[in-house]
Amino acid sequence: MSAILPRPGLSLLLLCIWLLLNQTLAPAHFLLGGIISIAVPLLTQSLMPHKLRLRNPVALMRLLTWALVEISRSCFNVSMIILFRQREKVNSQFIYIPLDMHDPYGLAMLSCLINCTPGTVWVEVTPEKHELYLHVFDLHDEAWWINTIKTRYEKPLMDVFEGAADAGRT
Amino acid sequence: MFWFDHLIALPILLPLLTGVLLIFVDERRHELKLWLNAAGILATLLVTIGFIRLIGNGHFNGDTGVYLAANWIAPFGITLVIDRFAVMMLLLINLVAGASLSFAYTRWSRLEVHFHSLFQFLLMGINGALITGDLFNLFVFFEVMLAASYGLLLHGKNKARVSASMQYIVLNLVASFFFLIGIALIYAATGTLNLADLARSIGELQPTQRTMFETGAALLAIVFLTKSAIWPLGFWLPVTYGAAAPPITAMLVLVTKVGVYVLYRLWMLVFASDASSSTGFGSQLLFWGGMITVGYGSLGLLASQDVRRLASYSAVLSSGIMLTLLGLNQAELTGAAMFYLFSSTLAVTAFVMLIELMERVYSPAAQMLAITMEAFASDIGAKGNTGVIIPGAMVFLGLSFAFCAVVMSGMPPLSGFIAKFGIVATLLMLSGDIGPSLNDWLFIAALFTSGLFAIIALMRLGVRIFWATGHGATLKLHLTEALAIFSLLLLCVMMTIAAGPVRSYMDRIGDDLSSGDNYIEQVLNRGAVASPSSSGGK
Amino acid sequence: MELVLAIAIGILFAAGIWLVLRPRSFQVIMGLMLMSYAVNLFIFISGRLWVDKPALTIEPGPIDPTLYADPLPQALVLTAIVIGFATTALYLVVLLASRGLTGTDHVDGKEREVY
Amino acid sequence: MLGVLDIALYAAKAATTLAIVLCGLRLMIGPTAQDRILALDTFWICCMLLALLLGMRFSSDVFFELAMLIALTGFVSTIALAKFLMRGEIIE
Amino acid sequence: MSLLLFILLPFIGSIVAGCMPAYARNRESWLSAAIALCGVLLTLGHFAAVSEQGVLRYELAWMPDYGLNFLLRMDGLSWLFTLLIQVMCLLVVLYAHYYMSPKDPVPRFFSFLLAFMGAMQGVVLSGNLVQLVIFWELTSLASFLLIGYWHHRADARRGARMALTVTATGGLCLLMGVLALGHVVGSFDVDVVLASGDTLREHSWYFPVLLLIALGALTKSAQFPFHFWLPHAMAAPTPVSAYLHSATMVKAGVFLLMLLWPILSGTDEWRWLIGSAGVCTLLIGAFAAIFQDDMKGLLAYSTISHLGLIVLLLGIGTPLAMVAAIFHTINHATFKASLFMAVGIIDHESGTRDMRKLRGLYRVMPHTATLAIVASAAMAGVPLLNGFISKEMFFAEALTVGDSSNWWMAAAALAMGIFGVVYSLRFIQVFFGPLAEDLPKQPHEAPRWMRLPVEFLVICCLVVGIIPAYSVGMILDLAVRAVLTDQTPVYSLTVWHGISLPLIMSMVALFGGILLFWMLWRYGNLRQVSRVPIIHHLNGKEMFEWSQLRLTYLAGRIERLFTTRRLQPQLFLLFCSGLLAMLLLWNLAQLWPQTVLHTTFDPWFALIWIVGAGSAIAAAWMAKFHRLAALILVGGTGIVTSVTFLWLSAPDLALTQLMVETVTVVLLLLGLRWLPPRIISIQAARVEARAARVRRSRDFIMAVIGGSLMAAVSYFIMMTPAVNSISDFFLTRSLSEGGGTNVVNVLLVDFRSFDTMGEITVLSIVALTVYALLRRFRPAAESAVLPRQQSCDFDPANRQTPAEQANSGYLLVPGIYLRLLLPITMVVALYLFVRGHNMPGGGFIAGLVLAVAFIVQYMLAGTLWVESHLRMKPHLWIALGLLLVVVTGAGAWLFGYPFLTTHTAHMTLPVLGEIHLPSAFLFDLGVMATVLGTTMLILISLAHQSIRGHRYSVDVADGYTHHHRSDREIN
Amino acid sequence: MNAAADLSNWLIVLIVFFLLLGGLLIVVGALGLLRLPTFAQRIHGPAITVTLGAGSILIASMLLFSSLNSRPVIHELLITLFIFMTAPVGAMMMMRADVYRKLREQAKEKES
Repeated sequence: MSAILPRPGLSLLLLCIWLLLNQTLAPAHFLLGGIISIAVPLLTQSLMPHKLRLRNPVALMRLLTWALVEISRSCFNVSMIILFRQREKVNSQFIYIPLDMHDPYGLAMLSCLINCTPGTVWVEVTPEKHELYLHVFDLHDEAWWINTIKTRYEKPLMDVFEGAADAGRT
Repeated sequence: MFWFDHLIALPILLPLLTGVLLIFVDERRHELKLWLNAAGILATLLVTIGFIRLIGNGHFNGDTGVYLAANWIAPFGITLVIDRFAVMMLLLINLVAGASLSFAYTRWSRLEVHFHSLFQFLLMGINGALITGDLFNLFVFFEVMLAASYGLLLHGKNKARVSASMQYIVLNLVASFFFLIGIALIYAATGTLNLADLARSIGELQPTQRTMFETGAALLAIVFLTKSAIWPLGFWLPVTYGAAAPPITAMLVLVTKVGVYVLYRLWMLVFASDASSSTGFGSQLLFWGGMITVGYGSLGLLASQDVRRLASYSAVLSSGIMLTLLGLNQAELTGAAMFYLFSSTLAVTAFVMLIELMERVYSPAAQMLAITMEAFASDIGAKGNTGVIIPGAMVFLGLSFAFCAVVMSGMPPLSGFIAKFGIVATLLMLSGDIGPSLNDWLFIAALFTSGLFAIIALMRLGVRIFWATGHGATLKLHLTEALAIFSLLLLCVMMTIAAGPVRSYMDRIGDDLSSGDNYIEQVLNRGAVASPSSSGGK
Repeated sequence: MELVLAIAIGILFAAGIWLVLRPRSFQVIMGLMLMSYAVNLFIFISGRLWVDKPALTIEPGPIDPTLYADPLPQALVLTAIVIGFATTALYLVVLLASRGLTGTDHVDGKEREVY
Repeated sequence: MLGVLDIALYAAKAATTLAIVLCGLRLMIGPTAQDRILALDTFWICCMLLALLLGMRFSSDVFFELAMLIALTGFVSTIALAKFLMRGEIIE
Repeated sequence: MSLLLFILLPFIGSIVAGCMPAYARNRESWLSAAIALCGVLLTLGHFAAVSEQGVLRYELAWMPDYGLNFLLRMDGLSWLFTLLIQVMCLLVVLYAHYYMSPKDPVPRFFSFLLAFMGAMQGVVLSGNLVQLVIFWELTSLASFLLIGYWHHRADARRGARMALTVTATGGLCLLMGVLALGHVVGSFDVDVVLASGDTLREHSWYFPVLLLIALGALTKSAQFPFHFWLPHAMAAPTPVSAYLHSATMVKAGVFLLMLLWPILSGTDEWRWLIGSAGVCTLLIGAFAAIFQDDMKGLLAYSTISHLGLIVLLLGIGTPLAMVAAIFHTINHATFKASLFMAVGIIDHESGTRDMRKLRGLYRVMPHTATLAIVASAAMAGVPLLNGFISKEMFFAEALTVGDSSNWWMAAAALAMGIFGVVYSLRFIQVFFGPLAEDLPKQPHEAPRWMRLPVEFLVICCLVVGIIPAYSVGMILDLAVRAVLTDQTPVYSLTVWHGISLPLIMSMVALFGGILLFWMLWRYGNLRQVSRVPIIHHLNGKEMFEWSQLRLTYLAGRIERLFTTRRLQPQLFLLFCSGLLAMLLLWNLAQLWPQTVLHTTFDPWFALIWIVGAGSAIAAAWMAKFHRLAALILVGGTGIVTSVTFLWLSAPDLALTQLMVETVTVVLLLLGLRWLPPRIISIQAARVEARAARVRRSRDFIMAVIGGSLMAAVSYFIMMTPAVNSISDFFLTRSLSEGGGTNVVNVLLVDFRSFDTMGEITVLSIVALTVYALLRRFRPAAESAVLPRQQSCDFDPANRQTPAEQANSGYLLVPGIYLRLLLPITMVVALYLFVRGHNMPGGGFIAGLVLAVAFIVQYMLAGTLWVESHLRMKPHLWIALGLLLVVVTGAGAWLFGYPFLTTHTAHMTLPVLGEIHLPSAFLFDLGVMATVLGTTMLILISLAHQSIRGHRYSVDVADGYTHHHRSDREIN
Repeated sequence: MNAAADLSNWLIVLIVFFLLLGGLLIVVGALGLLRLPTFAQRIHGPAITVTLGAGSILIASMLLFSSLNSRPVIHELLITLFIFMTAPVGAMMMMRADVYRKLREQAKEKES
């Protein structure tokens, strides 16, 4: 199984992409897409050291929907600031947020959410203390941010990627 | 569509295929690479000879073989055209290529990887530029040729070569931009890219379009003149030739000649037919540019202290003479010009290869001796009345040098003399009773003066190299190198002996070029192979 | 519209010329890139200028050529772009080699003696 | 009613163009390299959106591939430049 | 046919001789002697035929269209010269056999000698003027080689160069003259030419022709002012001097004048040109001869003066003068050759030719002395010797010039006679007096056979001098009749004509000469004087060398003035010429009104281009000191360009432009790392300012002009109405016959697939070149140091390898995405490739996208990690791609179609439905593979540099403090 | 806009709304890029453009094409996916480059 399909999820994703690209469900394309989505991972897996384990897709959905709302909200805020507030009133800060999550995919997801949310930009995860180094566009309450990130984002992500077992220790 | 029509594509495909196969061959298997390469050249040569036969036997109607690549009729598809002119050049190119390959065998081809592939690709580019009948395709093949020549120029990289190729590359890139602009202008004016179609449509152009067309043509002319090293645009030539490895320099000489060829082709095809003021203007410009180049080249010859510069200036000189002949704008001269082109190219390439042997014997530093040493040398040195015994390889070297010198300076009896005689005789013949015009006289004078300068320079050099510093010098000469030079010189001798037939064949070229209508007709009326599935264009 | 494009081409070309005439090889390569943009646009407009025409993908059935832009220059531009890319790459590498061998990035391989 | 759509499309196109111009200004004035890189990145995005809008304008999928490709590879030059800035060379 | 032998034998002999080993002296000389002997016999054999038929001809077709055939022709004159050549050759060979030292490489000598003989034969025998010129130049070459035979001696080299330069120049003039002559009379055939003397003399070209031919002849036979090369040619071995420079080669010019005498002579131009040259030469030569100290030098000058005599006779132009000329030619050959040989013997035996040293040789070599004395008596014109008769004829002719009113010719003749006697005496005085002690060698008599040739010649002198009519009468007559056919005069070859003015003159000359010699000897200290009194400072040699040097230096200066080895001026010139070409468009301006507007102004488009142009200008501004910024700005311009393509509904172009843009940026960044830092040093800037300001402003003007011209041109193009182009064809046929809806792509892979083939070949060539160039390339030492960014300690990444950075370091999080993007990008690339034929895309784009996907991996994890996990073989990709393209194209041949003809295979499968597989698809696949391979190869070769750099920096970096790239410079 | 006669008005209204919204957001993002004082702040501007601006345009396009082809046209989702995968990477890299460059400059000032 794993010899042919080392990454089933990836293969599925590729198949979907193929069909989306061709905008068809014709059997010929299923065949072609199938071949491709099996062949490509075989070719590329040697370059992908980290393996993805999805524990809890439902939580992911929930997270995403929440994130969407959050994004639009902060988008509105930032736009307001850009448009109407004079620049020296803006209080931009770098903040450190200690992280417990170690799964690279989890971190990646987190970074995506954070960066896609206007107003926050991910700098890096410090290697020594494993803290998230973050830049906030308009900071009023640092504690609030840390709290939000850890509860709203990190915990669900740990559920999703590292499983509930070790998600408990926060 | 007969079987032999398919041959027309081969001068391009054979080198390409050979080059590709050569990529597969591992670098360590040098012999195999060499043989593959040689086989490719040999095959091309055979095809060329086949063309000569086919044209001679009138297999191509109108003596012009037309090939519709991808089976699209002209002017829509890309056509390849074979006529005597192209065949002659193909012959020359591949002969010289063979020689320079055999010369490069012992040393240069082992220096770096992919020498052989680049060599074949260069041939592909040159052959393509010779036989294509489409303006933009010409550009593409020029780029193939140039890219390969960059690669070969950089071959065996050292300081001089790299900085020389910087110059060469930048100049050629800018020239290529001009090329593209020119093509765009011509397309904007005429709405076609096919040479024959251009020649046909030039008659019925509106004034606006005509102006645009002429501008484009002028830009193209600049490009080709740069390639053929006309005076203010040809300074790259001595630098480049001075730096490149000798067999590569031989190939670069060919590249220069391709520029001349294309000029002749386009000029004779498109402009010779139409008699507008701009044509006259252009030919005047060409003539004077050529004259200046001749002067520049001969002065350079006289002034040059080392062998390489001498070789490059003689190349400049020969293309200057070709350009002037074109500028005289008489199609009957083409035969003489072709003969001259042949013999001078052979001689210069052979000379270029000799350079390395000379440098092998005498350090270049020794060549940089001031000429005063020869001029006012008091009778120092050994005085005894016994000569120095010259080793055999040196005899070969000296003799080939003498041959080259004789051909390059147009001294009797070798082909150089025949060529110059042919030019002057034709000029006088054409002038009839009224006698040649002032321009003709000027050109003749330039021809003779340049010959004299060449004699002086070459003699000085030969005396200095072979007589003044030749004490017990020994030369390691490999058979292949000797073979290369020998064959080239042999060709010169054969051209001398068979001067009559060769010259008359060249004159046929002149006739072909002067009757452009035949070319146009053959290309445009060529029908495609009808296919069962589709009709019309296919 | 024509005027805008013409001026644009002119400016690109001017910048290109200026840079190509500079002594530093990096400037030259920048100039070459700019010039190639200009030249590509120039080829493109040699089929005249058409806006609000559909792109050159045709539906089956009879075609009215007047509805479409001129495809040939586009093909030429594509080829030109590729060749330009290739030569730029080559020039860049030669530039590096020359810088490595001669120790300077002057186009002549040696600094111009100041007098 | 369709006229409204046309107007809206034109407005969107205008807006995108305006955005492009703003990015261009930032691109030119800099002042630091990372500003320019950021401007370039945004530039790419705007191009993609422009492609989408044109696709809607001509109601043809032709422009879709373009937009998708920009979305997929537009960031490459960004990260290359950023890494050069960060590490001094992009392939170590 | 037999005439051919005269030419072939020597040349064959020369080749054979050249191939012989160096020690084979006997074989050599026997061979040469045999050949010469055959020649002599052949010549004698032809006597009858020539005397009967007058002219023998032999013709071979060579270049008939140009009236240039290989034509041999023998009449009396050429027979005479043939005889001269052959006999002399025989004697000289015999002589040389003893003369040349055993250590000499004689093969070279003899082969050159025989070659010369062949060439000389060619000159006298050719019945075609162009052919004559050919052989003429060959004699010059041969003499060059023979003079330079002892090329380790500087004087030999110089003499050879001088001789060749002068004679070859003359040869060129001769050629031109001959061509002009041929044009006038319509043929190069000597007989035709000789027949049409009047047409020539009437023709307006007469004088130029005469001048050019005369230049040829005079240079060859060393006439004033070209005489200076002959004395220097004496550096040759004595046999050569005897053969070439007294008997034969120098006579070639005379021969030519004799040959063309019938058509050229008889005009005032002829008389003045030839006559005056003769007189000057005669006097100068004779006068200079007196004051030589080298015996050969003396003989050389006397040769000059005797040649002058002959030329003068020809110039006088009366038939009798012609007779005298021919007769004297024979006589001079005989006595001068014998004298040379005698000198050779003396030189050979006593080791010197210096007349200041030599004395009293009679005691040790009586035979040689006697011979030499007799021969020089003949030279002096003593009665009962052949010189006397011809000289008397000369006096007679000199008297007839004009009438008594101008006596100067006679005076000149008399002076020449007197001088002749003087230098003859000077010559023979070496034999008298006590024997000199301080000679290099102890002189003794020469071997028997070495003297034989001399003896033979001297006997000839005597015989001819005593019984001229019976000895040379017939030969002379033959030659004379050949030249002046019907106007042959009556002349008597007798010693005694009774007391006549010529006789008195020669007596006066004889005794006056003796007197003058005695006076010079006694008071003039002739013995020690070593330079010619009055005329020493018109020294031909000095002038020659001086002019050569001047010429060279002048040429050098001009060449340096009009050339450049630097790039920028060349580019400037190139642009100038381009702009000039564009100025041709000026008259488009009149056609302004009839232009049409296709489009309406669009402010947004203008806005975009404000950005594009602005960033272009900014890039131009910053490219020197802020490379990165310039790069980014150029990227911005590129994007604007592709937006333009997009705007003008050319998505393919936009796509390609963007992808190429991306790859180029990566490429340049890879290169940027190795460029040297550029930090403005105020001082340098100030110093440069003066020179640079001019340059900058110049370039700026050029840029502005060029840009505006380009703008104008493109505006005009867009304004002029579109012509009906070939593009409609493509639109209509694209789907129906090209089988694709995307016209541009169909153009690329079908209509103009040949272009595409060439294009990917260019790519492959470049990639291979880059690989070959960078394969063993070491980056420059100072640039190999780590970038500043990697040498600061607070960046954790600097403590990690690239792989660690990617797998656990700061690149971990981005890496997730980048690695996930690889397969996705591959799928997209495949999609683009498949759809390319109908939608924008195609093989090229797909290849680029793939390449970008891989490059991203390299950027992420570094070269080493990627290549340890995935081996890609770019060479293979390139080769396979090209191969696929070629094979696909050639596949059309199987169906009898031309190369690259596309063919679409339609098949219907049960489940999958109908499937179209055009062969263009395979072609496109090849394109994709090639593009992928090339891009990867280029980028990877560049990337490997930095590995090498790192490895290298370890060795060099320590202690190497070098601010790599200051940050001020980046932004 | 051809062959689009059968678009229902509420759909058009929807599309128009998203188009205008998108355009507005795009401009705002670019404006932020232009007028914010420091890089660290400027980088927040484009985030708007990238996320919601692009998003709404994509939605508009999806709606439009779906209604034109009278079948769900959802391949704009791909673009969304790609954007969400690539935008963060770019942002992270740029931000980190900025941060460390600032650090280097401070270090340099300390030296001198």
